[in-house]
Amino acid sequence: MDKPILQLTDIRKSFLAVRALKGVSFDLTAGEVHALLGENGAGKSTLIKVITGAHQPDTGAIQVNGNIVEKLTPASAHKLGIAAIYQQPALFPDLSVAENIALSLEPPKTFRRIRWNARHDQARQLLDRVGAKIDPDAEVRSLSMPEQQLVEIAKALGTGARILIMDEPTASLTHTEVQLLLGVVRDLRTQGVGIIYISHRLEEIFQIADRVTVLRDGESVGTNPVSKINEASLIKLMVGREVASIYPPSETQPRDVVVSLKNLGCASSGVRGVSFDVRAGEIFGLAGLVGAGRTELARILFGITPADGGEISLNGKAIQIHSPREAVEHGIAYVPEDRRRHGVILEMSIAANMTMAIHPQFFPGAWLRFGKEEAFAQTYIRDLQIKAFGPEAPGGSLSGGNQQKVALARWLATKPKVLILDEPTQGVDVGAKSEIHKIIRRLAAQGLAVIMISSDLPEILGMSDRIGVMRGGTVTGILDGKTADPHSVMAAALGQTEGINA
Amino acid sequence: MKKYFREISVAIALGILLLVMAIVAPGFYQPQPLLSLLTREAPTIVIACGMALVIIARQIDISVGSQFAVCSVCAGLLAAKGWPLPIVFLSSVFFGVLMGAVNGWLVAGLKLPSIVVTLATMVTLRQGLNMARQGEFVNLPDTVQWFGLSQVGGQWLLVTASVALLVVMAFAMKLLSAGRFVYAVGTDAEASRLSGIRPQLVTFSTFAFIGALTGLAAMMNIAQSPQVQPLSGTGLELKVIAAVVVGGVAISGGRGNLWGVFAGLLLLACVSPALTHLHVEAYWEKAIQGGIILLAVVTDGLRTRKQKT
Amino acid sequence: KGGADKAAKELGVELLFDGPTDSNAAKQNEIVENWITLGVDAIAVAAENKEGISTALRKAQKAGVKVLTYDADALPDARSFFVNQATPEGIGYTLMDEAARLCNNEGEFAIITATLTAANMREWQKNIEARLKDKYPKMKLVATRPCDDLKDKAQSEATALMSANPNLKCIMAICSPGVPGAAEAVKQAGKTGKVKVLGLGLPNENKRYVHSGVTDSVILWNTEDLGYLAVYAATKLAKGELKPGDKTVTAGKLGEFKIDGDNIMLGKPFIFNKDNIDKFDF
Amino acid sequence: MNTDKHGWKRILLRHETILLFVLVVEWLLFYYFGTSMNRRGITVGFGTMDRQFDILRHSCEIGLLALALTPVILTGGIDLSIGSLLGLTAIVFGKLWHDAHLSIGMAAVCAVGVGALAGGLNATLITTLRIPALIVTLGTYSLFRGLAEAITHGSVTYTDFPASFLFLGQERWLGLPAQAWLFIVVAIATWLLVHRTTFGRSFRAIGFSPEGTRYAGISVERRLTMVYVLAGIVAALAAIIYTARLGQAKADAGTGYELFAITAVVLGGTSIFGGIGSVHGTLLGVAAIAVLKNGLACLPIVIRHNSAEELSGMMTGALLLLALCSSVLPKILSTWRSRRQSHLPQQTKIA
Ligand SMILES: Nc1ncnc2c1ncn2[C@@H]1O[C@H](COP(=O)(O)OP(=O)(O)OP(=O)(O)O)[C@@H](O)[C@H]1O
Ligand SMILES: Nc1ncnc2c1ncn2[C@@H]1O[C@H](COP(=O)(O)OP(=O)(O)OP(=O)(O)O)[C@@H](O)[C@H]1O
Ligand SMILES: [Mg+2]
Ligand SMILES: [Mg+2]
Repeated sequence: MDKPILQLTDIRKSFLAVRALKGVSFDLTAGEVHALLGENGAGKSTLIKVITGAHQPDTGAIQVNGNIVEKLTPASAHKLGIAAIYQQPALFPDLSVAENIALSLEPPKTFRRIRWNARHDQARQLLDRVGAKIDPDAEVRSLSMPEQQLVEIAKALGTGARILIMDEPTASLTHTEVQLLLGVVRDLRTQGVGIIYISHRLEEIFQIADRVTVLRDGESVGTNPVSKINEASLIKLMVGREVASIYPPSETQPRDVVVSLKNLGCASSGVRGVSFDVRAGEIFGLAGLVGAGRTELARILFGITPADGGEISLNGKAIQIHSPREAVEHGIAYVPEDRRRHGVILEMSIAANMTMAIHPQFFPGAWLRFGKEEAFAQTYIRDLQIKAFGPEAPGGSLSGGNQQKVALARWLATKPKVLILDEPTQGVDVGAKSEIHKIIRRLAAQGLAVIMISSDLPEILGMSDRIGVMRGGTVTGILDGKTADPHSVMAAALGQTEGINA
Repeated sequence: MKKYFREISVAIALGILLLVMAIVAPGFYQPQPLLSLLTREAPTIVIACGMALVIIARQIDISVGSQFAVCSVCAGLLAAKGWPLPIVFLSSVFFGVLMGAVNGWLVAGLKLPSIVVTLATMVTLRQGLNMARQGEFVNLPDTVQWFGLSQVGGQWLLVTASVALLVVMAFAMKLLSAGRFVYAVGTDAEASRLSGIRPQLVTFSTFAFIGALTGLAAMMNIAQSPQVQPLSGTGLELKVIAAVVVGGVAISGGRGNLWGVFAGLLLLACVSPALTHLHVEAYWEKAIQGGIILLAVVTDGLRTRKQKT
Repeated sequence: KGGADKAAKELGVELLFDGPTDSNAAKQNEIVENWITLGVDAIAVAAENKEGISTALRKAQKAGVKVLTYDADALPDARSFFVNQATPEGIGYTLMDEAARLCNNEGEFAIITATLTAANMREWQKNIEARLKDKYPKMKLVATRPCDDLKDKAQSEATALMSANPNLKCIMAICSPGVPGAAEAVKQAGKTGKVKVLGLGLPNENKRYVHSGVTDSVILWNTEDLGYLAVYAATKLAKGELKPGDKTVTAGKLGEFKIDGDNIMLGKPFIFNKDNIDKFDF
Repeated sequence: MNTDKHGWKRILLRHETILLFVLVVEWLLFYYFGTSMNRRGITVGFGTMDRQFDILRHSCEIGLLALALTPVILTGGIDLSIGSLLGLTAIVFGKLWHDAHLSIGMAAVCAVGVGALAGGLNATLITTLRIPALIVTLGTYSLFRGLAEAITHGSVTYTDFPASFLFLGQERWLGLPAQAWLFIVVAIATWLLVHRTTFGRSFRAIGFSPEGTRYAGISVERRLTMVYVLAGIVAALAAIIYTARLGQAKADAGTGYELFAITAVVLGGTSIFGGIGSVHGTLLGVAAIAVLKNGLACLPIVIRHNSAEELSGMMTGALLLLALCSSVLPKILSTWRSRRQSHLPQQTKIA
């Protein structure tokens, strides 16, 4: 093979207590598609951000075209011909599509005249290339998630980069859009562009990648040509053990219906006509592709975006939920998806985080009792095996998995009847993940109705008693957890078959 | 159309005010007083352009009033010493840039909150000036007034210069990359860093720029009368911020444009003389100004709320 | 201030002089209270605010400090003497008389004040209005506008006043930045001579307008003498040479002044105009 | 052992501790340079008890406003209108007493009610319309002052309050200036509210992350309303003691106080972004400013140059900048240090 156009040696990077990268080496040659694979939180996005200069590595060397790059910034990376599509779109919601695209295409010359017509045409062309039907003059704010993703892709294509990084570009795209995109990638490869491609969809990797590097817990566990590896061995590399026995088995028999939704909807969040029941002691999994509306549904149940149609009943009684406070009073708990923004308050101590949802019960008369709180926190730290240097440690000093446990503890403290978990193990390392699974099982056994949203298919399949699959803001199928297989879930999620009922 | 809702509604409010004046008190429309009114507002327009930039970049500068006074007095003293006008002019701008750069360094370099930084520099500069001058006026040589032009010529010069600056800046914000950088940084500093913009440099520049404009405005002010009062510019920051906000620039950054600022500024500037013409007692003025500001932000709030639900 | 310094030098006393840059009663109180604890022997105050300052002054008297007021009086029980150069009547009447003289006793005029809340200006204005009612039935006060002690704002306000009231014959500014501000507005409006400007102010700030005929008269109690007299009286008061009930007091080179009750009379406010303004430099 | 040492170091490096140290140094300097003997052999100047009481008396109103602002800023908000509100409530109080012939007590209760209403107006606009507090209170800053001027036509001053009321502002009670007791009570109440109740906890949480707090089932709207209404009430209390101290109620009462109050709060270590801060820090901030201002006025050089007012203003501004810089200094130092460390191994590798 030819000389690598990009070479990383022994890159390390930590965020506070989290060691995201523990010495990763990686290389990319011109005209190849190098896939990067790993579980959630393995460090893929962090590695990408090191390459684009968004993060400064703690140690390690970066070489581009054989030259060592000392201090890489997004601007200098841009000059070196590195472009990236980030996992979270880095777009400006107040600016138009054409403008967003132009901002990264035009060299950052300060006093340059902007040719709006040219920009418009250029945006039009690029969007056509990825097959997106988007008005270049629309404000990005008004676009849907997949549309924003397409804009990101168009933006990266336009730079004419020699090194193109794509971090889960297809996560929210439909099948045809994905095929179109893969075509574009092949095109670029023949033009000699080096592409780093991240995806959780293994079939895509086999379709287009030349080599694949697997990351696990911030370390590289091997680079292999795709031709010499199969799906099973890839998964084994990712997870570090056989996949089979990691989910604790279900032991309980579901009891009475706790919560029941009838035709629930909320126009502003795009959820409509959702109906299902969840029983005490049951884990109800919610599957679907990103953007299917699962989080939105949870937010309706929790009163953040109150429902404007349909009915929620709890233990047979119809209830209205207008705010999170009311939801909490009804015994509904929600462990949100975005841990760092919603789940825990990073600057506050673990103990304070844990008691936040139970202020009125725990502190009668609103008086804080620090001793009681600390003892309380200690019990949860012990019960959930949270690794922290004490109840006073700020939430931000913990690793993702432990933060998740703190968020969980907060809601367990409310003694809820219904527990909604949104991506409970996203970005959580393997050890903590199975601990969280055990905790969830135990809670269900204690008689909670658990709704578990997850994009991790094995997790859904392994944990759920029943699985609801969502697509386009509504439930398209409810499957039995014991009989469901990846194929049937994906089929429902992609909308290929309708109304499979358990 | 929807995109410019705010600008248009301010313009309509201004239109209504002007219409009411045309019907009720046509005496409002006399060329000379109107020209004088615009001339008096010329420095404010210039500073408002800078303030709009700073606020679009999601910062704020409440020290402009003090900067304005410092520039005025320093330039006045130099002029009184007999320095040639162009040099006085440049040094006024230079002092402004200097003060703006200090603010900018503290905000962008040290990442300190701009509202507190500029609060501190506002107090320090103002009190320093008071200490140095003890309220004494600076008397200027006659050559300074109207930059040596005739009065009407000078007035036209100041008005056209300030409006021209506003127009140029409004187009620059739309047509120059630099303008778009400001919007991008104000919308999302992290995202703009990822697209290769240097947010800190942009922030610093907006502060230095507003300083320069303040220096320019100070010159435009001292050209209007033969004396400089060290107290001048007191309360100017609130006036300018109010105009910018009424004109539809979002205090949370990234949104708004200079046309709206222009309309907002004219609206607020017209209120006081309009009340004089309507023979409303002066003690209502502050309450009415406050009411206009609140009305503007409330309609905005109601509108965004409606959009959300 | 100049006069006060001169007197202090002659008498060999130490003089503290302080005043808030902006007119503010609360600040003045703090200054007086500060002086009390500094242990001064006598305090001479130009009251920013009658009731407000009186509290502090009574406290001073209790602490054995001799108190007199000048320029603007406090409540009578809060001080021993008031150096009365110009009572509010004096100022108000003089201003009104002067305005009437300039307008030939008829026509519209407007007032520019510092802030609507400034107490001494309120007092003057009350007297202006009283005089207006009594003596000048053909004159009309059309508006009172505040300028926040800012010359620039006074200029804007004067411009608006002139265009809103086309028959305006005179602008009376009762705060010192207001006079040059109004004058500049009149000059720019090209109404020099048509709209008369008068007001309270300092000669140096107004010379060029008086010379060019924009401003007609600037009225001021002779501050130099006022300060001189105040310091003399205060010193004598502290030394016990001046007691309540005295009928006269001598103040160095200025000679003897009459005492009317507890008012030490300096005489009428001084009117500067084209003829005499160059003789003063302050 | 190890953690103990760590704890000590933390306390020593705490903003409040440093500020306390600054305050003590400041005080001692003024005591030394600002005290003297006058001709009659009486100690005068900064070092007298009277002086200290004056400082206390003069700081009460701004101190109250600063206390009211502390919870507001802890939630990440700001209230520019409290100075104007002080003026408005002073007028309402004076007018009700003078013109409506209410008793002092009733008038005070009504004034506090108006303060609460005004705070409620701020809160409603901020929470229901989601308008930034800075903008809302910029509007009400003009509005409240304007109303005060409109009610009085700018010129009416309410005076001749009964001596029993003036006692509150001008006399001593149990050895301290009477209004200081009110200040102390409010200070203790605020301290307890912020540091010892779940309310204070949620203010901080809102300051750190309003969304996160909402997701914890806490009603952010209610907490914010509480904070702004309390600020309004405390502003009204400040208006009452202001009136009692000066013996008059006038529309310009409290002009510019909001800036002093904000300065004191920020100087006291409360982050303008919310979440971080303390009531005792605010009290130290108020004290530091008051001592600086009064102390400078006792220094002979300053007196001779007649610039105590300006100089203290300038130094307060400078102190504020210094406090801000000191808060980021450790961060800058540590990133600088870590950058150096991270560069070293990299270079050796290349070599
Ligand atoms: N800014 C940050 N601050 C603190 N921790 C972070 C930050 N960014 C990432 N991390 C942590 O670093 C680890 C690696 O995260 P990264 O986003 O690189 O994973 P990933 O492999 O891209 O996962 P995914 O498949 O979910 O995108 C995670 O534990 C994450 O919580
Ligand atoms: N605040 C919002 N305003 C408008 N649309 C939104 C908003 N948040 C999400 N959406 C849109 O609603 C749809 C559902 O998003 P949601 O986050 O509920 O998906 P999800 O199935 O939970 O996916 P994820 O796997 O990310 O949790 C998406 O199309 C998204 O673009
Ligand atoms: Mg990632
Ligand atoms: Mg989701």
